Amino acid sequence: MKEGFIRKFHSKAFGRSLWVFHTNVGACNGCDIEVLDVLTPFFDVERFGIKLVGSPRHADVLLVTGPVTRPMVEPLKRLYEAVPSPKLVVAIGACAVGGCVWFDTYNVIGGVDKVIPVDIYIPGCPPKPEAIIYGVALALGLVPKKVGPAIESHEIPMEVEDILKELTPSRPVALPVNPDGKNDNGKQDGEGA
Amino acid sequence: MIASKIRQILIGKRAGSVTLKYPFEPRPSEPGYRGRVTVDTDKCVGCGGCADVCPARCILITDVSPFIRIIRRYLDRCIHCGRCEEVCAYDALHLDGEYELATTDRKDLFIEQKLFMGTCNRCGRCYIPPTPLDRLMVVGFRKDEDLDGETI
Amino acid sequence: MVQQLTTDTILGRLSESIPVIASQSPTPHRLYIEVPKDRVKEACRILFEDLQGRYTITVGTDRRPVNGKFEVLHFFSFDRDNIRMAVRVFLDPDDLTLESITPVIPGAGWAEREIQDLVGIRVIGHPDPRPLALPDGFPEGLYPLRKDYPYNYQPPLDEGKTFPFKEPPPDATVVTVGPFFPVLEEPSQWRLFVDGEIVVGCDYRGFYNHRAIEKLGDSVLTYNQIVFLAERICGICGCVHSTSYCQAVEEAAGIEVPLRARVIRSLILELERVHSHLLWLGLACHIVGFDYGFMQSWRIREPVMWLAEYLTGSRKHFSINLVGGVRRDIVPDQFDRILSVADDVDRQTNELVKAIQDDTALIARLKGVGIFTPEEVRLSGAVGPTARGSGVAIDARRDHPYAAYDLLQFEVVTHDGCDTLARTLVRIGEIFESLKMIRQCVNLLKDIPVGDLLGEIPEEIPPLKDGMHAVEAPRGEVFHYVLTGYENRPYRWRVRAPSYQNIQSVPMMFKEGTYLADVPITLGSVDPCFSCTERMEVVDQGRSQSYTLEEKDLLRLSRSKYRALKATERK
Amino acid sequence: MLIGLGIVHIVLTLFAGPFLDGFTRKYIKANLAHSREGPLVGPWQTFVDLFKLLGKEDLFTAGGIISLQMLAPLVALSSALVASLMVPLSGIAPLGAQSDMIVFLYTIGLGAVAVVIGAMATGSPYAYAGSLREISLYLIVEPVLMLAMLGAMALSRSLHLEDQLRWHYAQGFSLPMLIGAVAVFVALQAQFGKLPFDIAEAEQEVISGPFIEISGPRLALLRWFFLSRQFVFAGLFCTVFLPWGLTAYPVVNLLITLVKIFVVYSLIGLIDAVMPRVRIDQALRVYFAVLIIALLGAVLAFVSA
Amino acid sequence: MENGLFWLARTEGQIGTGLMVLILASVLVPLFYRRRYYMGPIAFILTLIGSAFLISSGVSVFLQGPTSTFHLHPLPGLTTPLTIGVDYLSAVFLIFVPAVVTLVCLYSLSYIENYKEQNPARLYPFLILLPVAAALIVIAADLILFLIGWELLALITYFFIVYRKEKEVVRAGAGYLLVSQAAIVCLIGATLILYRFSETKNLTFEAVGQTIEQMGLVHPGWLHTALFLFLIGFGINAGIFPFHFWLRKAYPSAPSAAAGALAAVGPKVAVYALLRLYADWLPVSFFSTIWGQILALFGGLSLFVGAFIALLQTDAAKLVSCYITVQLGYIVLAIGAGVTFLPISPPIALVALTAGLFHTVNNALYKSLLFLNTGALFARAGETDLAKVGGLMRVMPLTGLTALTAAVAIAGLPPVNGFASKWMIFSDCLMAGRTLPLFALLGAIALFISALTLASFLKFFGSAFLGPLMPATAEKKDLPLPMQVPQALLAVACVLIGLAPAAFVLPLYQAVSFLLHKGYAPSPYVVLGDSLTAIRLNFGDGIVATWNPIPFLAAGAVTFLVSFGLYRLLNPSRRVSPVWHCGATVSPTIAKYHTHGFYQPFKDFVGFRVNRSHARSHNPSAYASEEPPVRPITQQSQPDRLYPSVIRWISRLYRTIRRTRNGSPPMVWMLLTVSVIVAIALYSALS
Repeated sequence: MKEGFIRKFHSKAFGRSLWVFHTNVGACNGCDIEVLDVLTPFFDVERFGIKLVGSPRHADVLLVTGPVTRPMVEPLKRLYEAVPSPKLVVAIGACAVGGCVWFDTYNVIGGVDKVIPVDIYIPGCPPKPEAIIYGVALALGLVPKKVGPAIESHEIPMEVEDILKELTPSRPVALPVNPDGKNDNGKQDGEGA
Repeated sequence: MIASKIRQILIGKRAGSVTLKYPFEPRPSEPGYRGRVTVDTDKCVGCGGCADVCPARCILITDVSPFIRIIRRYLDRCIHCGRCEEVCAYDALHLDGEYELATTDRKDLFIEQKLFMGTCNRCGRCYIPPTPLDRLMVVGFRKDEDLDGETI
Repeated sequence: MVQQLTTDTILGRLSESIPVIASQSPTPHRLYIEVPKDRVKEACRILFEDLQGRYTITVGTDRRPVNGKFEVLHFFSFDRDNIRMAVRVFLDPDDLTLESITPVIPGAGWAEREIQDLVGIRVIGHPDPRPLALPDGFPEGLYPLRKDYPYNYQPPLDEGKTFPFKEPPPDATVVTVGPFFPVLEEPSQWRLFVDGEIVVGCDYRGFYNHRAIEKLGDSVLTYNQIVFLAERICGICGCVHSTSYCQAVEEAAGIEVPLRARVIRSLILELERVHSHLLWLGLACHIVGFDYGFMQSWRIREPVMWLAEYLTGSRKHFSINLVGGVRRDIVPDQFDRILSVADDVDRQTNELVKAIQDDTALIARLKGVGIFTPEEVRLSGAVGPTARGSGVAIDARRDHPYAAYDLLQFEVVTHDGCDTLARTLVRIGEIFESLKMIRQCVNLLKDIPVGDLLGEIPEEIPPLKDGMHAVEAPRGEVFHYVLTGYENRPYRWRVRAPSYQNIQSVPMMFKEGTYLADVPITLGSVDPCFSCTERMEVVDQGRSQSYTLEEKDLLRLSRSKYRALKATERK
Repeated sequence: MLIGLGIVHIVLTLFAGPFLDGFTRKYIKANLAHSREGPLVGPWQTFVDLFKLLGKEDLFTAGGIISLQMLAPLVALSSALVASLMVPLSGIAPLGAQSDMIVFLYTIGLGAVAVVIGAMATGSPYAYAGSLREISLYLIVEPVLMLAMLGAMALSRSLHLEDQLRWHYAQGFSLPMLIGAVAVFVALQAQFGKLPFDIAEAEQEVISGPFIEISGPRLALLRWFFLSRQFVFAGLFCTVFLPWGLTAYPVVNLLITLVKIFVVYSLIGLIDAVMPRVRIDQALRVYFAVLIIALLGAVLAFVSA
Repeated sequence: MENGLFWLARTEGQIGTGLMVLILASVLVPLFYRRRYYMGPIAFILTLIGSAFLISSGVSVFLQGPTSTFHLHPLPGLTTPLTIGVDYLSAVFLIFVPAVVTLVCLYSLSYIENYKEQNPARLYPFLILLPVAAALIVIAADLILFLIGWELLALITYFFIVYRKEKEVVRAGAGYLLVSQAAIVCLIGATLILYRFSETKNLTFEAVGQTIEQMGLVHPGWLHTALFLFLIGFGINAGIFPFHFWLRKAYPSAPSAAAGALAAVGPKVAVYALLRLYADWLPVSFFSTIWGQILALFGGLSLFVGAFIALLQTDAAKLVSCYITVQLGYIVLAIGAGVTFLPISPPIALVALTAGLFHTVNNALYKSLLFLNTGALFARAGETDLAKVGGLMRVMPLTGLTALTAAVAIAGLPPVNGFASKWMIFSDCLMAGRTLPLFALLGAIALFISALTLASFLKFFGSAFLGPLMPATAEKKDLPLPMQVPQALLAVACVLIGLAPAAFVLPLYQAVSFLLHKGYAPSPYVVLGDSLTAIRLNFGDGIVATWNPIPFLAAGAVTFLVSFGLYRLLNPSRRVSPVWHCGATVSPTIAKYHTHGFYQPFKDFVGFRVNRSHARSHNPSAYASEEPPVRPITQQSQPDRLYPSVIRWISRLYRTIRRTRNGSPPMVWMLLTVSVIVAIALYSALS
């Protein structure tokens, strides 16, 4: 009885009080200011019991902004270890989700999920404070998820199908069309989406 | 000191609670806000103009064969600058005011299009026959660059 | 004092004692002088001490594909006479050494360490030649700035090497204000040597969010793509970087920007200054524990963000600039909203400042903290409110007018308190000045006909042209240097954010008797933006030929689209 | 009867502390000063925080001494609860007959020492900096409380808190007691750890001082210790220094004292909402002045006794 | 003499045999200087036997009542016989002094190994002689034997200090010798004055009492000079305010074990002397109020000065020696209050004297325990400087626990014995303050200083035992058993006395009231309450202050269970993770919080140092390389910065005195002869 009842009651309490630790692992502090903006009177996340704390030991949610630059990989891993166990990681901004404009330069690892497991992704550069609140509400289970993958493909006439069969060798002859000179058949680093 | 404290409390009191009831009531973004990227796949001809101009390089175009072109848009890296919308000659791309894009899985922010590229019999450039009927009739090759890199 | 300067009086003064090899002066406000390698320190000393020039930045470039040499440029600016100049030196690849100018100009400490790290030019006589920008354990001999270094190669780091921090004084405790600190918005590591509560020394290891922006900017992106990259150097002052970059390219390519675009640029810049200073006021109060000030100043600031979203389509990264002009027009029925927001912010800020001004508890935390004398401003090359707080009246808007600032009437707010309180008052004064300027811009826009927003872009931007330009960001003067290149890509692009000089001056502010509790507020008073400081530059002609089926047509197609840009408001 | 009163005291301290803290956080700090909504669950927010912390994982620091880290919060909370048993909230204190003013002062001191030793056991330099600031402040603030109670002792000829309360109620208004009350009220701001003097756990300077390495249930206990210590100090102030409105029935006295405590909490919450944090040396100077006032009160009490 | 066995049953017999065994042991032990291994255990066994006899004699005094004084053969050329008398007060000292010294002897069995280059034969004999000297002083019933005891004690202390043959240790020893001989000279001077003015030319304590009574009427001037000389003599030995400076140099240079034994004997026996002087000999009259207030003032000042000097120390041994002055300040304050109120209101006086005596016993226990802990630091970390030592609790957990108990005891926190005695002193002073406001002020100072003691010993415990473990001491193993057992026993003794204070206070009250055999002494059960554990002070108008540990601990246990229940409510999982340095990795030597930085804002505030000129602003990397050297901070903050003018004058005087002796024996003997000549001249002038 003790386990079931109190633990269930505790998970409800967990929903009502989330202590947040915000870290910037290389961002341009656009998203950091939006994270701080979320605490200010107009958006006031203290309604959900969300409070910014100073030490990772007190944190439940890790708000990570910025593409993980190489010097920040070790500190981020240490930070992830320093947070007590029922914890959430929220990646905020295009940098944290995918690595933004500099996802593949020599000093940037790319998205945060290459270093620590991420639970919620909030894209946008920077995401509006409302978008961040929406992400947190999604974590709290208050709102449904609105986006989904879209795979579109035109139907191909039959005769072109069979022409294709003997034409395409085992490995498709692909010619890079995107400007950054990346040969698509060579793995697009980090893009195994 | 006491006077300034009282004045501060009055400012706080007069402003009253300004908090918006956001997650419980919808809050539309300002008109002209560049939010989610939506692709109208019927209008898109696969010309690659958006891929050329995207600063975040998150639109990748692959020609699997002379007939099939795959356009992959990694919108998790998109910086919502709106350049692709401006450059798209066929108005296939639009950034609407939708900003609630939080997801639990990164694959939700990925759009892949697979286009059948018929060829224009006059200039040989590829285009997609507008109606399904036209597509049925079109047969033919589009002469790509030969493999030593010399363009047509 | 120094008499009225022009480009040729400077050239004359220099050539008296130094054999000047070559000099160009494309416009009366620009001067490039080439000097032999061993006289560089002498030249810089004359410019810095005799002619009272202000040191701006040092740029190292690998010009081997062009003329087989390395090039180093020391930039100086004479604010009183609206002149910017550069001392150019060519070094041949086998003997890559240069005499350091840091003993003469302390502000050049970081710039020279950066060249040493990334271009591989060994600087002799530098007081503190530790690595600056690259991650610990970066392999020796590999210099990302070189041509042969691909932009996305990540060499393996050896774990053993750590950053060589300074030794603390014998009986002081070391407190690491490490990468993750609740007060610093960005990661940077300060090691404070503390005796109990008194700070007796500090050491800085920064460049954690060094995202190799410029290396990206040159090898992959075209001119117009870099505008959006430049904007994302700093989250708060994004538009400043993109405007400064566009103006540098326009100056190099000789593009003439229409008046309406210039006025819109000034208006958006001033809007950004208002929201940045209100943000800083809130953050400073938060650092001092005064959460009331944090909440109220950000409550006042929120309408400014909504206005920006309404005008430009995004709260922070406005993406309003393109090389040659602006993308969106500000149409007459948007004017009344601008004016009403400006009046609201003006009234509420006045009210809040009057309430905070004589709050003795807050004043006690700001007064006499982080003393920074005018002499130290000159030595460290600090800019912006940090300099104006110590009575040094330098402001790029007035000294080197750009965009529409020559048409606007405003006065530069200075304060000679030399401490955090003075810097706070300067920033608050600047908020009111910016609001006045926004109203003047709206009036200007009323009587300028709605017309073309983009200047005439030449078919091919001439290669190897120098372009340097600066914009007064909320934190100080942002400086961009562009060397145009081939294939619609810049050959060399260097960004110097104001925090680059201001952060170097923070250790000077820890005077005797500074308390540990004063460190965050002193650091905050400089309003550091570490992400601006740590972009990265490279030029790479890039043999990775990008081939599109009909690249030329695409370009022509999209360029016609430029012209057909819909000036009217979006639906 | 005393056992029952003891249980009431412990339950009251454990539950009134967080409730009053939640109340000031929502209605005074959020709604009044920061003009924002504040927690939806209202005054119960502190409870929810504490309850959530109880369920979290408990992290011990590898570099420190595990046993002391484990014991510190437990000893701290128990010392605060024992101190609450000595305060005559309803005119009679469960441990009133067995202890006096000096025992009360030292029990509170025991709590502070437990926190400091627990913080130092973790070995983090921030924990050292935070706990040393707390001790430095304790060295200046504790004499203020002691001198004010000295005055009360001189007047009522006994060290027992109950006798002091009864004497003041009987004698009514007296100048030394008023001076003592003013000094203790200013000292309350530091003993509460509320903003102008929350130097020990300043988040921006020493990353929440002694709390930095403590997580999960031990953090809940430590937070509960500070909350119940606040309630005990407020209780002491309201009973010994504002003794008016006592009646014969203990239950009525208890309610009156709770109302007085509520008023004191909201006053201190208001000061906390609009004040910036003061540096440690400025705090010492402020409290030296308050010390002089308390000394004046004590001397006056001795002269007039 | 009756036959052997019956002789042993009586107190005199036990004392005699005890002393005989110890003296024989001190002669026997050095014979084993060749075989070091056997010397330790033999010395310990003999000390144990001797002390057992002394302790049993003390206990039998409490059972059979005080012995009558009996005379030994007078020394040649002296008319007064050497008399011995053991009453309750001396019994108290006879019980705890030998016990502590035995434990220290057990401790030094393995502690001596740390001093490889010295032969233990130079330590054990004096360690064995220490209880003999103390017993001699305590059982003496006439001034001559009394002075012989003091001389023996001074010599033993000197030989303890110069155990290590380093240069500055010898100079410290010479310094101590000079100071102790000055004390002896004062005592001799006072005895001569009393001898001169006593009709019966007899120096037994009863005769001294009568002479003092007569002198009070006839020659008050000479009486006050004699009392003043006595005060200086005992003050120097006790180490209270004006004479405290030698303590900080002498005790730290002695080996910690020896210093522990000394701390439990030297100053405590001086307290016995003060009690004997002011409570026993001085008749209860107007004089006792004057001298009581002087004593209380000296106590208060030594409290204040000792605590502030200790605040600046970063060395463990120096810190603990500074606190001898502070603890003696408490005792002398209590005795002063007692003596002052003897004529005014006996209950307050007797409670004060009992509090002083009780604090003496407690202090002896935890002070020696602290010195033993400092010894443990020296044994494992090689030095006692707190700045270079850290995290030792992980290496030696039991010593850490005992150090924590000692720190809590000296700071006076509730459950432990320090609190009981301090509580009695404070409540007595505050209650006494209502008639004489001076004592209220001194009580307030005492309360504040006890908070300062708490701060200093948190510094001691926090720096040495907590915090990151220094790599040098990381792989050391725990202390050997003979070092751990005495520390554990002393700690357990402290806690036991703390739990049942009344059981220990009642006999002390009886001892003190016996001193006033002339005056009226209210029954202990009225003044102190009747229960075995609770103390309820009642100075005539109702119970004024109460300290009852049992309900306090019961409530503590209940609340501890409540909080443990809360902790286990949702049985949290546990994990150990590294210290959080804001994401960076920092080596422990750097991460240790430097001891000099402890309470720095408080020290600055108290030291009126507003502009700290010695810390230079850090010039940035860009500046030229000539970086001015930053003087190490510890050198600048000398204690004399606290009240500059007075201390500078005293230290200048001290330096001139120090120049007079350069540690060579002829200089010392020359000084001794001069002092003897002065004494004889004084005698002849007076007679």
